[in-house]
Amino acid sequence: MLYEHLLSFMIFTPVVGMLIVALLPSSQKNWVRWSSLLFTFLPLCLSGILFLNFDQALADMQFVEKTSWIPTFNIHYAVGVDGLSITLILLTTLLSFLCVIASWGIEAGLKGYFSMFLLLEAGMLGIFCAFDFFLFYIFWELMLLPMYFLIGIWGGPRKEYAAIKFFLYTLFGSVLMLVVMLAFYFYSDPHTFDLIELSKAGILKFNALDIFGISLSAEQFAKLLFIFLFIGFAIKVPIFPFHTWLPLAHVEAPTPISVILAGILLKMGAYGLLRISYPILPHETYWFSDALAVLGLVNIIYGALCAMAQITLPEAKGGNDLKKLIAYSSISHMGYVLLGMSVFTVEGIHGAVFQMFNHGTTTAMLFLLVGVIYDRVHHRKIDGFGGLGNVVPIYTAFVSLAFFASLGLPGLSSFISEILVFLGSFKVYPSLTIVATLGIILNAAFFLWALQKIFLGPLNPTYKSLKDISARELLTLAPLAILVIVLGVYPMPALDLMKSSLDHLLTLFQAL
Amino acid sequence: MLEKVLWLWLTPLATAIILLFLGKRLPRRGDWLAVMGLGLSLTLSLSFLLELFQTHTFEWREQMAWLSLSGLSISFGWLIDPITILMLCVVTTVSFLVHLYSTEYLKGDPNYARYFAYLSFFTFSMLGLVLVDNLLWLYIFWELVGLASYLLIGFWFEKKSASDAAKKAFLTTRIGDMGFFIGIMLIFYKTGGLLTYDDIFKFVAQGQFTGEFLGIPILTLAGILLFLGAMGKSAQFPLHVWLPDAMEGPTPVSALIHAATMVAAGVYMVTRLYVLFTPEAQLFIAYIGAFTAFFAATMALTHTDIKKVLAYSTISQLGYMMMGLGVGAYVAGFLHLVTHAAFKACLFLCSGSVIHATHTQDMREMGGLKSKMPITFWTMLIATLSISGIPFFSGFVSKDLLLAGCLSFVMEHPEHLLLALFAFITAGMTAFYMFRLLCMTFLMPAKNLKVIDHAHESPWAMTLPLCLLSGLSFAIFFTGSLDGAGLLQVFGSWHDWFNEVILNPAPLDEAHGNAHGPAMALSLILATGGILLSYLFYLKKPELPQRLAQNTQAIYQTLIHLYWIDELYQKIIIQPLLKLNTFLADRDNRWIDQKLVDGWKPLTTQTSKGSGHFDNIVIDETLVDGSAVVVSTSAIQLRKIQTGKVQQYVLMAIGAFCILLIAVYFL
Amino acid sequence: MAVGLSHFLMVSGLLFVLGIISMISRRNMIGVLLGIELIMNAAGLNFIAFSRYIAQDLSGHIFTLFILIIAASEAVVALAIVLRIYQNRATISVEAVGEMKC
Amino acid sequence: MNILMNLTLYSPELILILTLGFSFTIHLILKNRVITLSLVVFGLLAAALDILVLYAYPGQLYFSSQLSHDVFGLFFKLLFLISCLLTLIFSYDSHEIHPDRFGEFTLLLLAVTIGLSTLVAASHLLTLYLSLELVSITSYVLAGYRREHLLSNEAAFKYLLYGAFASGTLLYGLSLLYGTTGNLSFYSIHASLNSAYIDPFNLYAILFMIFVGFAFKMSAVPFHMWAPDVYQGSPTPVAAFFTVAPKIAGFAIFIRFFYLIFSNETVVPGQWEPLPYLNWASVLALLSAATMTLGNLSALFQKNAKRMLAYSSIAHAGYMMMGLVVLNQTGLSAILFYALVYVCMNLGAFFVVSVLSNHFQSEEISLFKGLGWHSPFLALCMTFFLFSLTGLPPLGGFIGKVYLFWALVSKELYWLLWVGILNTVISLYYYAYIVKEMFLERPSSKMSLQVPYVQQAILGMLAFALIVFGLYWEPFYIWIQSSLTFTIFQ
Repeated sequence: MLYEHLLSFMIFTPVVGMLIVALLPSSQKNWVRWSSLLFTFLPLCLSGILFLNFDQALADMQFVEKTSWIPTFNIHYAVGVDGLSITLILLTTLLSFLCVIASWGIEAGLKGYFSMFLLLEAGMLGIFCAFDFFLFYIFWELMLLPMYFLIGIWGGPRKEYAAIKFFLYTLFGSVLMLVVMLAFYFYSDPHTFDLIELSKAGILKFNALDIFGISLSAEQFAKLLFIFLFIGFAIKVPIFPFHTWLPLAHVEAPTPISVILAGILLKMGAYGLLRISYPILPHETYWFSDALAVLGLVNIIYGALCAMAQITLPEAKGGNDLKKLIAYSSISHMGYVLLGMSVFTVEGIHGAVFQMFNHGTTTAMLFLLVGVIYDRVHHRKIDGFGGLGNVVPIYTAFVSLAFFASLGLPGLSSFISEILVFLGSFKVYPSLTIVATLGIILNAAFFLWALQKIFLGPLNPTYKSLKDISARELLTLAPLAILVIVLGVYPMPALDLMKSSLDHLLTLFQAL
Repeated sequence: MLEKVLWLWLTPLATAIILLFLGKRLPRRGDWLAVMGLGLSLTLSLSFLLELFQTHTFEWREQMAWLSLSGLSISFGWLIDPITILMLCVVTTVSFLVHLYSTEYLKGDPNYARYFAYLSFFTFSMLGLVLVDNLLWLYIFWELVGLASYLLIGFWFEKKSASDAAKKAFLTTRIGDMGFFIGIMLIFYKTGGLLTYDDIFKFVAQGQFTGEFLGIPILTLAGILLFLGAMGKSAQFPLHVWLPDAMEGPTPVSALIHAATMVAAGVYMVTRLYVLFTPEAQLFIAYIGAFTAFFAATMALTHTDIKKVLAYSTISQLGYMMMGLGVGAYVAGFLHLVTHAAFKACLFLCSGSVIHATHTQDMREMGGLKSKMPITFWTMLIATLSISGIPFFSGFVSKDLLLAGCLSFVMEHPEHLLLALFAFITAGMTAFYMFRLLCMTFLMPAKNLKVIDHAHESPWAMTLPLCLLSGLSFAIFFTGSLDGAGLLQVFGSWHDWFNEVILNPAPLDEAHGNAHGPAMALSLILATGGILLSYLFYLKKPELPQRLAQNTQAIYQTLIHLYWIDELYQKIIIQPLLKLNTFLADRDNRWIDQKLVDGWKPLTTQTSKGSGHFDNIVIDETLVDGSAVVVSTSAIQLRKIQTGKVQQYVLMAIGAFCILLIAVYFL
Repeated sequence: MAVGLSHFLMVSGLLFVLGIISMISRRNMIGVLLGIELIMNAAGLNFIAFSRYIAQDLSGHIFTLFILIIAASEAVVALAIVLRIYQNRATISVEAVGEMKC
Repeated sequence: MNILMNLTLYSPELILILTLGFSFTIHLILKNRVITLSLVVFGLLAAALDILVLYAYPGQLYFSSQLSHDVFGLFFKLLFLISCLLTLIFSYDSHEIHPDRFGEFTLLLLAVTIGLSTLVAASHLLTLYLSLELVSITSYVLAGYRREHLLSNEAAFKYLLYGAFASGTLLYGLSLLYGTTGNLSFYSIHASLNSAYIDPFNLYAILFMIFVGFAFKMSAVPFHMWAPDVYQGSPTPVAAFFTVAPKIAGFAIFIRFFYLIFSNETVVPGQWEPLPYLNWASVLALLSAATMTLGNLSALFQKNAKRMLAYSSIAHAGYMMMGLVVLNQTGLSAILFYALVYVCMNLGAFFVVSVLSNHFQSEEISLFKGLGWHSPFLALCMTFFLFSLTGLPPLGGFIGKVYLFWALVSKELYWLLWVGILNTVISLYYYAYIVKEMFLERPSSKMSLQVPYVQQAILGMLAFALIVFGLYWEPFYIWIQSSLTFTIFQ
């Protein structure tokens, strides 16, 4: 029973939790907190069981549950897990659990907050488990609503703008995805939403047709669909021209939500590309790979430069915000993922998926850390600190660890993934990769600069008696720190999980 | 064997971790733990050295799987051969002595335990760098020593200059590291996924490493790229700017990291990967090295900060080593690394001792310390003699070999005369500025009595390392005989193997022998000249330098300002970069965000109007500007057809009806 | 000249157009209502004519009867509404009702 | 066919007529709203039950082929009954409906419902016209129900004038159709259209004239202009009813009329083709695009919630018209499904406005500010309605749109799909704006909204229905697919 429906249990436990939390009296704040903790802990345990029972040698979906849902439309409730998704599932359950701990201090609208949070977790887990496109889409959107409220209600001063922007952007992306979904269904024979069925050769056959008076051949139409799908996912990643929602949303969201946003939501775009675009439209993916590589490069460099500008720009011009710096650095780091994905080499793709995981852990740490300091001093101005290193040594140590992990210091997990990405992409795009390595320097530059501004130099007397990290905060940070270090020294536990599936994915491209 | 290696290597890591977490609770904050740990490492490395002396050959390797994907496997492996053993000894010796020295030097510092943790961590990383057998791991430890250097330079981070220096060091070396990394990628790509030294060497030896990129043979390119890493780490021109600034760190750190070990990692790397460097790449190395040697020496001439002078001297000496490697005298280059480690560490520690006593780094404040600090003076004198290349001292042995190598190379390729010119002039300058330093610090009459008054000899924990290191500055330890053959024998087996794999073994030995005599003579003359000159300038006629400076104001200012290189970098790299950032971020906010992509901005502002945040002007402006114009303007315009007059509605309906009809008619 | 279908149709078309014109041009509500009546009667005329000439049965006539009934009831409701407007605004100008717009 | 059978097949309407008369009389006598309401509710439920019973009867024509009995009509009749029932419950304590005149109100509303029910069953031009006028004329009165209220007067007058114009044009078109074919029954007209050649332009002219009448009911551009003003001026529950029932009836009669008269069923089951020389699908596509775009754009910056929802309902008409463009079973069942969902979400949204309007005597959007903090349940329901209107999963509106889009994809009409998608995105903005006001803003003052439990329950049920439609719509879709059978005259 448990093993057969493991994934369903995992996805729907938070939903049950949401209902329970919603029914608790709002005066019992601690009950709400503890039950939320429980209902994020249970999925964590379930994902642990999943991890232990996961067969690394299999490339296909495991723990599959597939039952007919809407027979007239051939929609299935189909969930399963493979090497591509398992790391992200683990990341999701872990971060959700940690974020509940990090949300302990929230007072206003506690019940609503945790209900939304649990719904969000269910949505995220659903996305990573679903392999029916329709189900995937439902979860994809399901996650949007709680996110909107979480940013919009519990966010910072410009929360409304941030929330609506996030919402509009993502909705725009997802309606494009909807078109592609319907087109896949229509052009597949037999009609199906099953991603695995769709990826089989010969199922999808496109026709030539006219759109707006422009006649498209079948191949061009497939490319058009790919681009639609790509934009849908690109907005989530976010890829360069579609990124402007991100700094704002990250900055305005409350800390735990920023963590989820950066740690998990950004991965969904890349995951979607790998799960849907790659296997189903391999030729189009291949056709697009040059552009993807360039976009990856742009993300890397552009994100890094914008992050650096956070240090140089005064506050009035929208700079000087630590959280924004981290947000932009996320853009830069997701660039590595894109770069790795754009080359169909073993190193590249493993690097990309591993980078997704690593970015999840490091950036989660970063946002949690910003939250820690924000809780104490109620601002995030990079200029507003100075010399905290001796006042809050443990905090400093964690920040340094997170910063160094983000800038790809060897021995920490991001390094492995970045190096894999580079080794992979160098084979295909040597010159481009060389330019991309600039990103490493730029990343180092702004992270170190920020580190210096905040922790080094003469002590700002205002913060003479700043409190160091509390036990609860330590609890949220330590697991991530351990992951960062352990996987940095020995990455195989994570890479082993994804190996078979990614190799299988690559076989699709070997003939191209 | 593996256990021994692991003990040797991981003990410093273990102590680092223990000190980091528990340091504050241990008695004496755990410094003894660090010292003892290093002692263990030192003992083990010395035992390897002993074994090496007995057997003359030593080779041990061990590999374990680390990262394996289908079609790609990167292993972690150790490789111990004579060169490794020597490096191990250098690192552990200096590190041990520096640990010991630091127990006094940093006494009472609030972050005493952390200091030792960093120091041990550095030692661990440096040992790792030396021990590993593959390029990727070399890069990993390469970066980790960089991190340790960052942490230690910025140890007194409350000083802004220190934190600036730390950042600068990390970033500057990282620029070089990018070259290194690209080189690794290139090799990885060309060899089809090989990263282990041996595999790559074999691949190269089989002549498979071919191809061109932009007209440059790939192998040369790879060599130059790898060397870029060495340029960063070993502070070669033009990436040398970080090293003088790095003197902001505690002096023992400067001795360990920025004189003896880490900065020599570049030299080690080039030596280790010597097979990969084609003659063209070697020439590049030689020129960079020679120029750096000369260039840094000139800057050392005028500086008055005792540590900075030593820093420039370090850069200069590293340039020497590089030049040696470039001209094919790799044994000499590497030997110079070893001897330099000893005397330069000694010099730094001496300067540390002086600073500890006088609380200043400005040599103009010092003088007359000889009587106050005799041990420091004598040890420093020995080290200075050694670096100046005076016979019977270690510096003489290695430098002589280097210069001979250079000379023989130039004799063979006269078009590269510049190399020899740089090398020999530098030799003279080295002697001059080192003695200048010695004179200004110890021998000249005291200038600032306050400084002198409370100066005193340092305690034993500081002087003992001085004595040991100055002892190691005697030639005897490196040669066994005066011609330096003793150590060369150690290299024997390695040497032969080297010659086998190098495609065109440079038949240096013979030419080397010929060049030996003239080189020795010339260098001795120059060194003596330099010493005498400094004697003249600083003891005989102390007003001379002043006058000279005034007469050659242009040169003097250039030197004082270090050729304005920092300013240049600021102007051409950093400022444009910052401008670009600002521009992009602004663009991100303004253009893309508000105008291009953010079609929704006007909508949002429009609604915010309700909440009273934005006034009409803002809305109008954004409405007119953004691409959202399409949506929001048309929205507002479209609404106007709803006039409220029902008869107009009907009229419009009739109009639309007619239009439809006409449209259909013409279809 | 015999009166044929086309004549009926012309008259009805004319009535329809006149009805529309009076509907959209009169400022007085009663005038507008008259326009409505014209339109309906135009259609009624059509029905009768078609019934006579095309269908050759009584269905069109019956339809016209119903149209008359509807027209009457519509007029009742319309007058009631106009009356209400007059009571509230003391005017029956069409211009008076135009508050809701955009 | 005997008279008894005719009456049986017309029994739901008869029940409504009886209810109408009885309840009005009782109200005149007793002046007790509770009793009147319960009587009407009872009558409506009985009618609904009757409809369920009628499902057992095979499709046939009755009343001398004036009306047709088929599941298609029954489906819509059920929707109208539900709309009417809910509207009545919410108008019970609406401040806009004077208690003393509640009897009149029920009378009018029931009359409209009867008209609508007859309309969707009409298979003869005369019934079509009569029932349409029954709906229209009573609607004018309903719109002007608040006699003393200026806007209500205005709404009534505008409705009347525009309605008269539309039905006049329709009538003229019907007369021409009659003249062209010599018949009044749909089936005969179809037969004669198929047998004889008619100049397509003439046919187009006739078609458009008739279309004016239907488009007026559907509030499709360019015949939509009355809608915002009328909806805004009418009492809120009435507006809720107007945006739902007549609009859907417009679609229903459009489908029946055009499919029975202007198209042929092809060999592929569930697939129709327009008459060979008519290509009104592309015209409809244009109008559909125009309708939704105009509706959404106009709704963007509205301050009045009712007016905003009015425009949004125009946009939704545009969405549903996408289904009309696609001439097959897929497109039509998409419309029907959307209609089903639309009833729930649009009524729900209007009812929430109505509840607020009862409390504040106004319908400004700013009243929603902080609703989520003092009346979470109301706000939550509203959120469901609004997000469903936007078309977000897992709510019914999403599935409705998916079916509409799917219909377009299956016809490869990508440009229209593209328009639909852009509109969806635009519409999010104003829907989410209300959500933002409800949750993201804090209430300006402490207050509590008292909402009767019945109304709460209804709102909750509507919201729940939307979730059901969004998560397990299979049975409903099957029901709808089977509802797409028209009686074919032999």
